[in-house]
Amino acid sequence: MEVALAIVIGALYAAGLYMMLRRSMVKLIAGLVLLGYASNLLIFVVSRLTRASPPLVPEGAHSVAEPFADPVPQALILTAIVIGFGLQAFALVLVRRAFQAVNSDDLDQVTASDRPDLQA
Amino acid sequence: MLPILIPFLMAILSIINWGNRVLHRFLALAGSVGLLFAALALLTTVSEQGILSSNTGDWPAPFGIVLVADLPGAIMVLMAAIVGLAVLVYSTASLDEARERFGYYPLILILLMGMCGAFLTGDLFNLYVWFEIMLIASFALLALGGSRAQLEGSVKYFALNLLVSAFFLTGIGFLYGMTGSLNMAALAQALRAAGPEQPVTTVAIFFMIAFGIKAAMFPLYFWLPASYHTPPVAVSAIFAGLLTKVGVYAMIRMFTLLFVQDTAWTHGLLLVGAALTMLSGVLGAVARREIRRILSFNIISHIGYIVLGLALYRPLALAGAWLYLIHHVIVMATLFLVSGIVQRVGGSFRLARLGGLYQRHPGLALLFLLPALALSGVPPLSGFWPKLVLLQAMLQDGLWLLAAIALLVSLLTLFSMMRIWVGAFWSQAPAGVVTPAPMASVERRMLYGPVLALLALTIAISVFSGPAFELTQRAAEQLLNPQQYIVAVLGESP
Amino acid sequence: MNWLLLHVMLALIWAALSGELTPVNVAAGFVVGFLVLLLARDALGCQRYVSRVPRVLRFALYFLAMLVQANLRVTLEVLTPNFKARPAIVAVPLDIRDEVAIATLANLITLTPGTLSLDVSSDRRVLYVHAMFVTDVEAFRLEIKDGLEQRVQDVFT
Amino acid sequence: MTLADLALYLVLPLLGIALLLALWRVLRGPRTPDRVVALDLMITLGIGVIAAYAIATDQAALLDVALVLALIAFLGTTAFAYYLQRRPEA
Amino acid sequence: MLNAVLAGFVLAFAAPQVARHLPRQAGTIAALLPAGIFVWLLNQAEMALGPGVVERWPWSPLPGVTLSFHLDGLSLLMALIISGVGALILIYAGAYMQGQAQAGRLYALLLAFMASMLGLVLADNLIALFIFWELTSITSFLLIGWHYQEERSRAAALQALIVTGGGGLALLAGLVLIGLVSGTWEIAGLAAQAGTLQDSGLYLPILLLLWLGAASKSAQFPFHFWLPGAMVAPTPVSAYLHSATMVKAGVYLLARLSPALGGTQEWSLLFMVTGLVTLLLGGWLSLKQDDMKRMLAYSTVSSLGLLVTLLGLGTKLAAEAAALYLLAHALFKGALFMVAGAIDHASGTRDLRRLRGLAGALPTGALAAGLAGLSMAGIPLLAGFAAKEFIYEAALFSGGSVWLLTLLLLAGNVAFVVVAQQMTLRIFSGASLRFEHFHAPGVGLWAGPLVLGALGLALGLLPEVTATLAGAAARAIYGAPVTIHLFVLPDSVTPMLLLSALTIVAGILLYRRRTKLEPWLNWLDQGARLGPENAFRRLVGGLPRFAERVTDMQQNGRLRSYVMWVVGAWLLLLALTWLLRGGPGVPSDLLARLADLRFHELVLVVVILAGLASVMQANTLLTLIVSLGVVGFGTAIVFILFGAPDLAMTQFSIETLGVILFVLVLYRLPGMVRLSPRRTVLRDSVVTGLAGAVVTLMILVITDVPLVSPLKTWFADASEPLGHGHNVVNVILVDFRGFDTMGEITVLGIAAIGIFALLKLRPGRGGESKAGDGEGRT
Amino acid sequence: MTSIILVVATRLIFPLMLMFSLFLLLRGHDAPGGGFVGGLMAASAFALFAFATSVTRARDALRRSTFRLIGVGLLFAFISGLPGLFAGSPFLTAMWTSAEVPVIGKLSSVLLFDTGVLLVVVGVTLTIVFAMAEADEEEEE
Amino acid sequence: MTLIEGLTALLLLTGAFFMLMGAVGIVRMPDLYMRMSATTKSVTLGVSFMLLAVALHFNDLAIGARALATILFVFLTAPIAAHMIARAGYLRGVSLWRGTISDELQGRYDEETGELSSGAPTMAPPQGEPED
Ligand code: NA
Ligand code: NA
Repeated sequence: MEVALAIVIGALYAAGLYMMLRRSMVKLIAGLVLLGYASNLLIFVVSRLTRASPPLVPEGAHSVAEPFADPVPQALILTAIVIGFGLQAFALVLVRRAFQAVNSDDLDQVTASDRPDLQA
Repeated sequence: MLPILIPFLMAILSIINWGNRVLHRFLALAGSVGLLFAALALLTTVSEQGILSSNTGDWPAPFGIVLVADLPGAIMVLMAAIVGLAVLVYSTASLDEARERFGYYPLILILLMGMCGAFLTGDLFNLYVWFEIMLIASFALLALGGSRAQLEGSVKYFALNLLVSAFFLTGIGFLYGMTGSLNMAALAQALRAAGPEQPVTTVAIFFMIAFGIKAAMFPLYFWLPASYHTPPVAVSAIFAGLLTKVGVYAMIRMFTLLFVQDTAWTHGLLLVGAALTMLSGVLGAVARREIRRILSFNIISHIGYIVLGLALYRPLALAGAWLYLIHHVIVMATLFLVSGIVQRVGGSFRLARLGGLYQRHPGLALLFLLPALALSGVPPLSGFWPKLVLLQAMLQDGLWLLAAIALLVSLLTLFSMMRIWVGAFWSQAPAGVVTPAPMASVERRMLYGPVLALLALTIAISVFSGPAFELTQRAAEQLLNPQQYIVAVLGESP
Repeated sequence: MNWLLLHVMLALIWAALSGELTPVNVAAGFVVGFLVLLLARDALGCQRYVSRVPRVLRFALYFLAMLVQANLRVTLEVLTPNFKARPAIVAVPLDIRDEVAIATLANLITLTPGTLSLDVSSDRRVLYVHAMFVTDVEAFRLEIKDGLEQRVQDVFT
Repeated sequence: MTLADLALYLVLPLLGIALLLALWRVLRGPRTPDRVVALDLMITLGIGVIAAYAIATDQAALLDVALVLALIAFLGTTAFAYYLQRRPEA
Repeated sequence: MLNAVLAGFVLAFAAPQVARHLPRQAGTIAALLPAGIFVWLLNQAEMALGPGVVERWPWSPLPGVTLSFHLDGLSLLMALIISGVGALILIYAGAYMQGQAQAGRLYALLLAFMASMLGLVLADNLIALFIFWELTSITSFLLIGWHYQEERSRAAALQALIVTGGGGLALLAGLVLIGLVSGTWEIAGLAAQAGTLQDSGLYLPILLLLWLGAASKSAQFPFHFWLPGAMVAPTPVSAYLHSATMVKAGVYLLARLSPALGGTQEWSLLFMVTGLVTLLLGGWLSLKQDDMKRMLAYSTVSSLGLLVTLLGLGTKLAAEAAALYLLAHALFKGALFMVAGAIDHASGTRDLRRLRGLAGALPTGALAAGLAGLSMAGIPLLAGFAAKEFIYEAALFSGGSVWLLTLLLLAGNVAFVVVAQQMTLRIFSGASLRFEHFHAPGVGLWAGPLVLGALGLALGLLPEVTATLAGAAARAIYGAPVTIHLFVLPDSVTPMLLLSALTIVAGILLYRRRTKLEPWLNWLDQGARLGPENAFRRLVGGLPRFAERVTDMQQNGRLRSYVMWVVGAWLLLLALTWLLRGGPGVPSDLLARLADLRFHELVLVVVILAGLASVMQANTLLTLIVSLGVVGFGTAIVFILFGAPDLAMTQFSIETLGVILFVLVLYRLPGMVRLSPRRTVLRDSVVTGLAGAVVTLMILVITDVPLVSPLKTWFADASEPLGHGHNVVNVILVDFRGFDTMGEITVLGIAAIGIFALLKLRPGRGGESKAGDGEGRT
Repeated sequence: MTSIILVVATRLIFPLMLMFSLFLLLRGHDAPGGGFVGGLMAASAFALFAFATSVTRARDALRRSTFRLIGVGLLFAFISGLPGLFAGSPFLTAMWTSAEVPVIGKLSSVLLFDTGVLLVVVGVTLTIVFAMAEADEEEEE
Repeated sequence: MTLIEGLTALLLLTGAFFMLMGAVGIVRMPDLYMRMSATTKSVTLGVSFMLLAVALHFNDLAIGARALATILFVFLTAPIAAHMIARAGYLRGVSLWRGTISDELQGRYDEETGELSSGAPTMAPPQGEPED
């Protein structure tokens, strides 16, 4: 499964970046979301996969019996997911406000802050 | 610990008492004063006792999250505290009521907390968390107010900075997948022991890109000039002074502690990057005709200088880089704050619409001129010393072209800054520009006070460049002797 | 509802007495508990509860049967190559007035043979239902009214 | 054949095929409500997958996920519906 | 000496206050400081002429930096000029600026400049010297831009700053190289390292860098143009900075370093050629100027060229000549500038064509100008005469192409004679003109030129004093003991005397026929002056345009182009690394590793990939959201299958919440733009496909070897006994790595604040704009 | 445009979700769950309530300002780190009481921390959802 | 194989079968409403069977309770979700299959207020619209 997931992750990266290269603000966010999935899955896979053995200490035991899934990447991904959620939520609202300001979803219209001299 | 907790607590209290402007102001000022004292105490302790490390939750390293205060970190915490305080005082006079009501102060506090966390953490993933804290706080500060320019700038800022997050996380994943560690000291050990089958250098490239974007290196800096000139000046100031430095700081950490397997290659790449960054940044500064945009591009070119110090990878250069870092934090913050006053008294940031300030506000002229010259590296001001040190380092290594570029950049910086001087202070204001109402004395005090304080600090660094250099030299030694760091974190016998 | 609580307690006690809190034991506990309540209904004054339990159970069984039947029919429809379906949207006038009852009815309709509650009119007098197998609209209306609506009304009174 | 094998080699593939069918509808549409329904179906199928997988691997802890999934999926579908009916016709 | 320098800076800050309270006397009061320094210097003269006075201040541990001063013959001569002329200039400025509001600022800047210049000549440390060097550039910049309301002034100031500042940076590099090569940063110790320096492979670069610094500062060809331009400054400034002192800094530097670096062929060639070209160019261009100040400025350029030639020559005689000329020139040129200023002040014009017969109206001026002019022309009895004698002597005994050199020097000196006549005969003689608003200048404006002119005479009459002073300087330049023998009047006819006479005669003839030279001079002007200046103008003017083009090309406002830069840079770096440093390796047994894939897992992979394809194809918002949902759902199922129920839960919940937000926020947006042409799509696909492949490869390589994670086992063992929890992930989250979680919820909290503010705080709803609130663009 | 069917169902689902949220919080230390998912569950409950009725009513049902929830949640997390600090250990050192409370289990600073997480998540999610829904309504006018 | 195990297997298989049928339904049915009719039921039933199987398999109160709770939730939410989507679809004008024999909802919605009347139709039927 590692191989298959490696391909999936590569595809996620590719698709995420591809979406970021589009002109639409909404697609931009979609791209960021995909990159989020990609990096989370990557951490998960790179830390090696273990089928179906969550890192739970059985009742009465003091430790988890091998084999079990590495809990560390899980904790990291959890944090990353949540943080990513906060950022994405903000980004969404930002895009909508930007849309209202520019009156377009086209990122190529969002140029005023770089090219001052065009406006002066 | 305290540098993180003090602003955090004040921010929490502010959020609980949402909407109470006066209380927010008070909490923010109290928090930043507290932060300043804590930072001073930390620096003193670290300077006297060496590297400190504290295990959060009392879990032993490398299992729990470790906070490590070495000299480089402690110095940066102090910088954050200083600029934070100055900006907050300035904000009390410069900020509109609406922004104050909508959480400006807690956001700044959290930003400061995030920086201190990033400077102090000894855990790679925790560093990511601090980065995100800073990122979200800076998003919010950047967009707070919601003018079109702000929103447009924010879109680019967030898009490219989220790209950083992806790269950073990917890099962390790779490192964990190779070593099973997150603790930076443990990672350093593991990577030193890593066999040739481990693609360490490739992973280093991921981090180089991630922090290259953060630090605003060529060709990854585009978000910066697109956004830094859009928010209120106080926000610009703290961004300009501190935020990009966190990226540089992280870059230096990574490439002194973790990725030193193939310095000839990685640091060579950084060297090229630094040179291109300097050049393209300063060209941008020359191209623009709006004060904050010029300053923004100058941030980039000078980031190049700092990275250069890292890329040369020797004690002298790193000491110079760190001195440059200190100088640049303060001077950039000063210049942005001054640009705010210029806008306040002149009515604009655009050179074409400014003029005559030399005559009407000679004091302000001096307040601009000194940091501007310092930024350009005019001796004996603060920017000169690190430039001198770096120049020596470059010439010692026989990097003629690089030295030439560095000097050219220095000249062009001067040129760009003097264009501001000529355009805003010397030239006549165009007809039809309405002069804004004069300032009340409280406003004046709150605006000029922080600028004067920062300027005094600039001059202090200029005059006492010696002690400052000694300090950064020690900091550089710590950076180049990771063993110290590793022992401080993991104990004598890891 | 106090009686339900008592019933649950009885079931749990039974399960505990049997030594292990397993679903099977709890289920047995419920049966036993019902018997106890049935026997003691005059003493306790829980006649209404006791009489309602079978009605609810009966309803549940009826419903389950319909559900299975519906599924089989849909399965058949899904698997056969050409559609025999005659779909329609039918307005079913409502007699029940209680909000909860209406909602329950609507949901049950959705869950049963080829039907789907679309909406309730703003004055809550008509339920609009989409159905897959309608030969006669009026017959369908009656089927709903006499079947499900009636039973729901029983349970809710 | 043990129960676990049954779940793993018969039930899960069945559900997998079901998932693919639902996916086809998600991709095919034609209208947004169709996609939403199909996505909702996929989530419910997910609950089934969890149940089967819990039996196959003897991991009861997975059931909590199923519960969360059931509750949360409903909210998502509601939100979609909320949107679908609010958006002006055009 | 530190005190003297510091006093200058401190007083500079006080000057505006003084000027506010005592507007009339401020200039004179300010002059007290240089006067005091002058007296102190005279006091120290004996020591300075002997062993020299050294002062060392421990200042900085920065490599190479000490604050050390050294007063020897050369620095004494310069310091005396600086403080002496400085005192006179301040008095002059007091009169010149009478009644002007900003006079205080001028005094301040002049004092600051004086202090910088003093520091420059007294410094004994290479870096310290450079610091003062740059300070003179900055003060000069501010002084040239004095009439900042005028575009001309601003441009001239910027021009001077860029030229001298750029040169300064080259100098810095040169100085650092000197320090690195020689191992010493103290100038006094450099001479001992002359061998090391001159044998070093870096000698030539050092020389060239030095040349850049000195030539730009001392207005040598091709950097000479900034100096005439600088004449837009008030006359006191021109007289002080741009004739007597600052422009000598480059010359001083060469003089100072010639013991260590001079004496080689490269040195001579470089500086003699530069000096001679400048001498002739400046001298002959001065002939066609109608503006008094510009004429003097060109003449100054020429004089500086002369000095550089002498230093390039590097003989003992040349050193003597240079020292003498340095002194004489400071006196007569300073005086002439001040005369020009006084005339301008009185008549309102500096145009030579409009000035005639002023002797009657300005007798004192005529006297001062006469004295200075005679010295300049090299008439016996005056300081300039002796200097010219030595110059010719140095040329005649130079040992190289004697006649060529002599001829060229003669040609240059002739021009000085012409200028001297212009400043005396042409203005003061003849029938007097009438001026509308003529007011005779007071004593303050005449004191300076008169004193300087008289000093020129005095030094001519007191040859011992002159010889001692110049001799000590020459010693420092030559690097070996030097004794100068001077006479009041020549006692025999020497070749030098004949050449002097020839110079004067030729000068007089040329003055009479100067109009005939006009076309020829115009050609010279076009080629030599406007050439470099135009090049500079084009450079400085074109630079912003070029910068703008480059910047706009990169900073084009299109986010996708920025993203492309990032991805491109990343791939490029990886490609380079893999090509030049070896790739990440090749994963082994891919097929074997792929074989354990189960059917439901394959289904999952298909689901995710199909979702992805749908995301990329989506052209409506909702399709996009639903497709994203599919991908997220698939990810969550992966978490379930591989033992991460907590992750799956969180992923599902976040996913759903994300959908809700997406829908709530975006549903008002119209359909998405789909504008990319096929080529862009293709390019993007290739690039991003490569990026994805890189990631895939990295994962495969890294997972190829087993991972031994100390963390994994430690957490699994510690969770229950130490963390009191059975769910290891949760224990990590809230306890082992609770700090992360604290950060995580902080992020969430801040996101909420940000979103709230974004939605509720709109422009126009907030308060009014305050400082730095952004330009009111909406 | 609300549906009576949804409104009625919400009355039942809302408390169930809240209950399940607490369940996830308390059991999180031993089984999948925890403050974060618990918080999301609680927030979902209120969000559902808002969809079924209105934001105003949902706000009323919450009875606290969302910012206060965030602040208090963060404060909980902060305070949970203090006991260790006062006891001379580093920040966030876990403190467990020996008292076993029924249902909840052992009281600890860790539970306080997780509760803080829950409150923050609820506050944040609802701040966002409410603000968006309100902005939406505003724009509709 | 014990009785319990056999029952579990049966439930599991039946459940999976019904779920598959639901998926087939959503692919095969010609319009939105019929798709929903086909899937909501079978999937609800299928998932319930599977959860029952889980409860039986583990035979643990806590697990069983959670399985039952999940079933309860599914039963509670599935029809509501279906109703919400179907209604939204109708409001957006998702057209009915051409074989539909009658539409008594036609024209009952007030476009202005969104009120749904119980009386006679007053307005034109909603038209199918192109892909949204
Ligand atoms: Na800009
Ligand atoms: Na201007």
